[in-house]
Amino acid sequence: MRAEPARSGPPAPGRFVRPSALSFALWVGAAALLLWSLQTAELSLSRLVNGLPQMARLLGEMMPPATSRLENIAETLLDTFRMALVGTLFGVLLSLPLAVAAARGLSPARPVYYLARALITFFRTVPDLVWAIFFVVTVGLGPFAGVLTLTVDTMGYCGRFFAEAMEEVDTGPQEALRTAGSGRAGVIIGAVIPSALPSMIASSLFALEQATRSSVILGLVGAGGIGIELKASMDMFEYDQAATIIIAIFILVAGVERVSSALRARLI
Amino acid sequence: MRAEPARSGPPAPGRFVRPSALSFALWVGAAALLLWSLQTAELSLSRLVNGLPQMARLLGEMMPPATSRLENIAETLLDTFRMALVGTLFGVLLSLPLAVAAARGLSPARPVYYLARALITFFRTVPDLVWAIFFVVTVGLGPFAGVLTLTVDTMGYCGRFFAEAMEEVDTGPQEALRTAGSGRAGVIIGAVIPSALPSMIASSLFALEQATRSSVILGLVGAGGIGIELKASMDMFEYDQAATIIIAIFILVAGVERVSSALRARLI
Amino acid sequence: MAHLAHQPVGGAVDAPPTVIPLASPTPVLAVDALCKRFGPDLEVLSAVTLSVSRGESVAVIGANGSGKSTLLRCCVRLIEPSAGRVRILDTDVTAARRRVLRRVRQRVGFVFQRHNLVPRLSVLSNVIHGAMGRTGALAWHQGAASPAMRGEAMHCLERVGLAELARRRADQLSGGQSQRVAIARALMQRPEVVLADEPVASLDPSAGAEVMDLFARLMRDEAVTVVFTTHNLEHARQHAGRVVALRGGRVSFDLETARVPFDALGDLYAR
Amino acid sequence: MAHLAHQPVGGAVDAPPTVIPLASPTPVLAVDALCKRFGPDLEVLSAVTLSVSRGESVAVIGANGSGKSTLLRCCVRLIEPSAGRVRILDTDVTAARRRVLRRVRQRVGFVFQRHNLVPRLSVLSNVIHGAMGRTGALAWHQGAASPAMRGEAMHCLERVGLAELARRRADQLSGGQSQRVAIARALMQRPEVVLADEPVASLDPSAGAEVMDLFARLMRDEAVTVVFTTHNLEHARQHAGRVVALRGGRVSFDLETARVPFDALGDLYAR
Amino acid sequence: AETVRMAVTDVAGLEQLRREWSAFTEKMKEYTGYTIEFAPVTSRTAAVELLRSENVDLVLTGPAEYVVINKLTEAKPLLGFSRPDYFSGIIVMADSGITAVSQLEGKKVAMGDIGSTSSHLGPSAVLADYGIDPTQDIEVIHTADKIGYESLKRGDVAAWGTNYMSDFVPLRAAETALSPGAFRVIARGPDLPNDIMMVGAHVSDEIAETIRAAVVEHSDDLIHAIVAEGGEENQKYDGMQFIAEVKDSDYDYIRKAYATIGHPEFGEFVGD
Ligand SMILES: Nc1ncnc2c1ncn2[C@@H]1O[C@H](COP(=O)(O)OP(=O)(O)OP(=O)(O)O)[C@@H](O)[C@H]1O
Ligand SMILES: Nc1ncnc2c1ncn2[C@@H]1O[C@H](COP(=O)(O)OP(=O)(O)OP(=O)(O)O)[C@@H](O)[C@H]1O
Ligand SMILES: [Mg+2]
Ligand SMILES: [Mg+2]
Repeated sequence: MRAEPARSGPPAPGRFVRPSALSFALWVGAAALLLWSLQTAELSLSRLVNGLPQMARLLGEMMPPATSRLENIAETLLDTFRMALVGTLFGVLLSLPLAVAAARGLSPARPVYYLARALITFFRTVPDLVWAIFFVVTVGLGPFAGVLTLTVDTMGYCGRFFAEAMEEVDTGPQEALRTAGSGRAGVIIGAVIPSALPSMIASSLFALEQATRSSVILGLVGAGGIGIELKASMDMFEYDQAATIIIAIFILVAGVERVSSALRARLI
Repeated sequence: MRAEPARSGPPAPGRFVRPSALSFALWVGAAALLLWSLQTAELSLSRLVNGLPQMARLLGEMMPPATSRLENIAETLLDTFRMALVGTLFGVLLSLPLAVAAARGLSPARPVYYLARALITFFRTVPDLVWAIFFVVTVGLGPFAGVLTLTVDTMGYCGRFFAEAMEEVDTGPQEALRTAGSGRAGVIIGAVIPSALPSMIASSLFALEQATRSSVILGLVGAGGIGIELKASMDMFEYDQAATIIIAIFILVAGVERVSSALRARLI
Repeated sequence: MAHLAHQPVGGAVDAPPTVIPLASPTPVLAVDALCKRFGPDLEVLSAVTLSVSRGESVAVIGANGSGKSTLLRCCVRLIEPSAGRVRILDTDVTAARRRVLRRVRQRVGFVFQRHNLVPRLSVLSNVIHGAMGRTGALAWHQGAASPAMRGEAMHCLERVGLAELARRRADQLSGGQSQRVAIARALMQRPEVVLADEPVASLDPSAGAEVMDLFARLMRDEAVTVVFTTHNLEHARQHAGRVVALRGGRVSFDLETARVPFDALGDLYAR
Repeated sequence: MAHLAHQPVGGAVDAPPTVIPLASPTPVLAVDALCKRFGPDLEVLSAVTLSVSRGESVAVIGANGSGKSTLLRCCVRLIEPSAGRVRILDTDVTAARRRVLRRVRQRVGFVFQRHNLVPRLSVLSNVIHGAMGRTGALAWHQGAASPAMRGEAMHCLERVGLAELARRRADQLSGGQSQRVAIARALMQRPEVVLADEPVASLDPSAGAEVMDLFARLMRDEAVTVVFTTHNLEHARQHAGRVVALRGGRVSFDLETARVPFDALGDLYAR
Repeated sequence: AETVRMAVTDVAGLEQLRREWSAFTEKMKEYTGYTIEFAPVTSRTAAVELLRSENVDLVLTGPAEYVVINKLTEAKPLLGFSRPDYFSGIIVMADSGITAVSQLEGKKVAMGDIGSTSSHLGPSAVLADYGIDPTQDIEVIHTADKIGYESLKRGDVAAWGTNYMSDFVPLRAAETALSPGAFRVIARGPDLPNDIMMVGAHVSDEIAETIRAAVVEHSDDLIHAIVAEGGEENQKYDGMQFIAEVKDSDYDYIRKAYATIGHPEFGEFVGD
């Protein structure tokens, strides 16, 4: 670069926009809450470092992973994955209209927006156990109840993230379609979804992965699943067995993630 | 519109790009897996519909929500939220560099990318219970162990979604900064993060919300929390009490979501 | 004639006959006292009044930031005007409910300054999007469109000279190619009015001339009304019947092309 | 002279002295047999050879899709060339490792056809980004930059006539304003070479002339080398010392401006 | 003063204590001079590891956990904590035609969490006593109490093995559609061994003795702190009692149950 004498123009505007009194108060409040929270957390680096040998011991007990029931585990994992697949599929399909209703700018009306948002939040807030109870009394024990629970879970997650992905996309193409006289459906399918697709794929496959991992629910409704196997291993202190199951899940999850990544890479 | 006789140009290209043999095989395989999975799910609409009265009965048991311990619940919820806040904060801060390493196009090298991805997946795959045990033997009972568990949870989630948000943003501004001779750090802080920010805020506040909801973890490490209250209510069959707790969590979660939405609306 | 640039002249609906002989009694596009403010102290359009008759061709000129794009966008309510009225094709756009607005927009082809193609879809799909107003959401993708629509879209692409790129993803086009796809999409609407925001800014001279000729043919053969903004005064001179000049959000002049002082527009563009 | 448009003439490094007298022995920018293919059967640049000396001003012209943007982007390796070499300021860009590449890029101001501003940051922050190469990541936001840098950025903005918009968010600019911010950002780099891709396409006539004058002043006063693409032949004629014409990814001609047959370029733009 | 860290795992009947334990710890401080840091830990795995890593000194836990902790750590029993009517039952619907445990063969039976004393080990031991191998002859579904109960009513499971007093009775009492006579208990086990307070191997005998002495001496006071402070609703836990001496062999029933559910490593009788 040349050592050009830096000439200066007219005075630059202020470094920061002066916040309004309200937002200033909000920021201060947030900072105070944070500080107060940090206190309760009883953070201590020395405790963390001193405890590391204990962690190593525990890790040692997980090694080497038990290989005795490998086949069994693989089979259970596949079963779990299949149920997760169905639950997620339904969840994703149902999330699409819900997300449209919950996306600012796409939602047909203000009340619909708030209703859809509340519904999605509700799906997420009610714990899995409660959903599991609901669905067991409704459809009885078995995979169906598990699938329904996973569906609701997925809707609570995908509904929200689909909506946010749709809110975030560039509005240019949407404007173009709207000015061409297209209706809401056309704008969504023609401009919003193609743009939001990579993000939506990521969310969907995350939901699938999540459903597989959190499959303890399936156990609750009597549909078996890898989750209950893992829990049993931990409860019975068979750490090496647990390690094997975790590794198996890891491989599956990493696989799903690679699929997600490959699909997205094609699109981005 | 005018009834203009539609004139036709040269022949249009094929409706669909012919898939390669490999991707055709993959699609067929995926479809087969899906069909097979649908079978095991034992779906039955009639069972669902017939069971609805049962669900209504159960819902009745939750009504009206108990108000006796409202104050207590609010306090516990606030405590939980504060721990969640700290855990999420650390998780988000640690996720940032991890996400950069795990973002295609920003990661310094291929092996780093795979390593970071694997680490993030690992954080997510190892169940909360295992993390909780690890940390509780390392730092002892109490909020600190809970915060560490939540931190790892958040990293497993935010690490991934930050990375994907960074991958998805428009590359134009990044190119501009790179051609201006900026290094990786400059490109990330100057172009990538400002563009990915709405999505990152959504992910972070979702992680916060998730940490509050899934605070059963805190119970695992003896740090109390609303999760354990809810579990106790359910275990004691105090469904009206459980309903109150769920509603309280709902209000908090909806609040966090409104904050997320407001922050994002300012940015988008 | 440089004074013209300073004092708004004619074209206002309240005193049109003296200055511009309107071709038909009911204008295709009538903008009346349109104002647009972004925030409290940023008035981008101030009482813009304008009237365009069927088959007319109007060039809107003005310095960067003078409000040309904002004016066009307000006309189809992509931007909600702060005050004033817009009528297009006998419909009060500013007061229109959603369904009515949709019907008007369908008849107005809009070419965006930034093109606004859907980046991940093919060029052909993007062009077919223009038909969405009349055929519904099925036109979202070339694979789902009817053969007739696909043929028509290819015809539109051919008119802008891009038929051979039909299959290309829209984000892999050069600047000029993407602009021409945007024009083809507007043609696909079978528009009665075309509002084009710098439609030839990225085009090479010959492609630019072709597009301007295309607009001229549309006007002549199909009585399409064309309002376009441009920084190319040569285009304004050759292809517009009338020139509207904006300066700081106000109509600086509104004259038949023959009477525009093209050599003395310094004031219009002065900062 | 229309035949010129058909057969590549001169400018190739292997036979330069006969056609173009190079001003200095080591060219500032030397492109040698550059090829770029997108996919197996889409060759966008075919053996482009070009050499630009210090203080020269070169206009690159050509039809839409002829490869102008691709050429400029290959020069700074925003696009990885398929074959051939590029040297800028004595550095082999095509072979450069990351650190070296960064150092070269720092010295080259690039103006993008699509402007490529960071939409959510202020105009001033976007301009300050130009300084990132020399001052590091701190220049990411105007609030973090040093007073000197902020002053310099305001100066750059003033040069393109936008000082009063320093605070505006970049996505709230008009087309021409955003283009001028992109130019200011390139100036902020204190560049030795400017590669500008249609830098005045969205500018009004007077702003366009000002920017071209600005480039001329940079060349004269600071020996900055400017390569710009344009569809405005008038600009090429007035402001370029040399004109390089691309046709279908090949150099159609490479001539001193005085010898360019501006009135017979039909073939260059023919489809 | 010394601080004693105490973890409480999932001891049925102590929920109120978990919510509001300040009364109990204050009393303990008063009687022992030790500050008791008191924390409920929902996972027994965590509790065991806490003891092993010397992060807690005392664990108050159930019989199943005791057997495990006793096996995996050097921790010693300190005090017993007896509760009335603590036993498991196998419950079927009265109109199901099932009257004997043997009829359950090949059917589904709902139980609670794996390793839970009263809703997994207890029922399994009962079944085994009647000649049904819970790992082979029936399909066990581990689920939440409420789900087990509802599934039983729906007929999705043939029987439900659970804690009779604290799980089944409250649910039956809240039942509106069915009368109590709609259910039938086809088998019940013996009263299960006491809940137990264990002391880690790293804790000095002095501390352990001080605590034991205080608890034994002020037994009524402490129970009052647990039960009465919880309010009206908690009176049903009245009748708890601290037991000063704990015999390890009391827990052999649980050990046998572990063997029954396929975990013989916890089934070996200590001393055999
Ligand atoms: N969303 C917005 N918020 C604030 N100001 C805006 C916004 N959009 C446009 N403006 C301002 O309004 C003015 C007019 O913009 P407009 O895009 O209409 O200009 P234009 O005449 O089309 O200019 P150009 O020739 O550069 O395209 C400009 O000064 C611009 O900065
Ligand atoms: N990523 C890509 N993939 C495939 N083809 C591309 C890609 N980018 C550009 N092209 C094609 O390369 C050719 C040259 O593009 P380029 O952008 O260099 O043209 P240009 O000369 O700058 O045109 P314009 O004047 O329209 O800006 C065009 O035909 C374009 O469609
Ligand atoms: Mg404009
Ligand atoms: Mg270009």
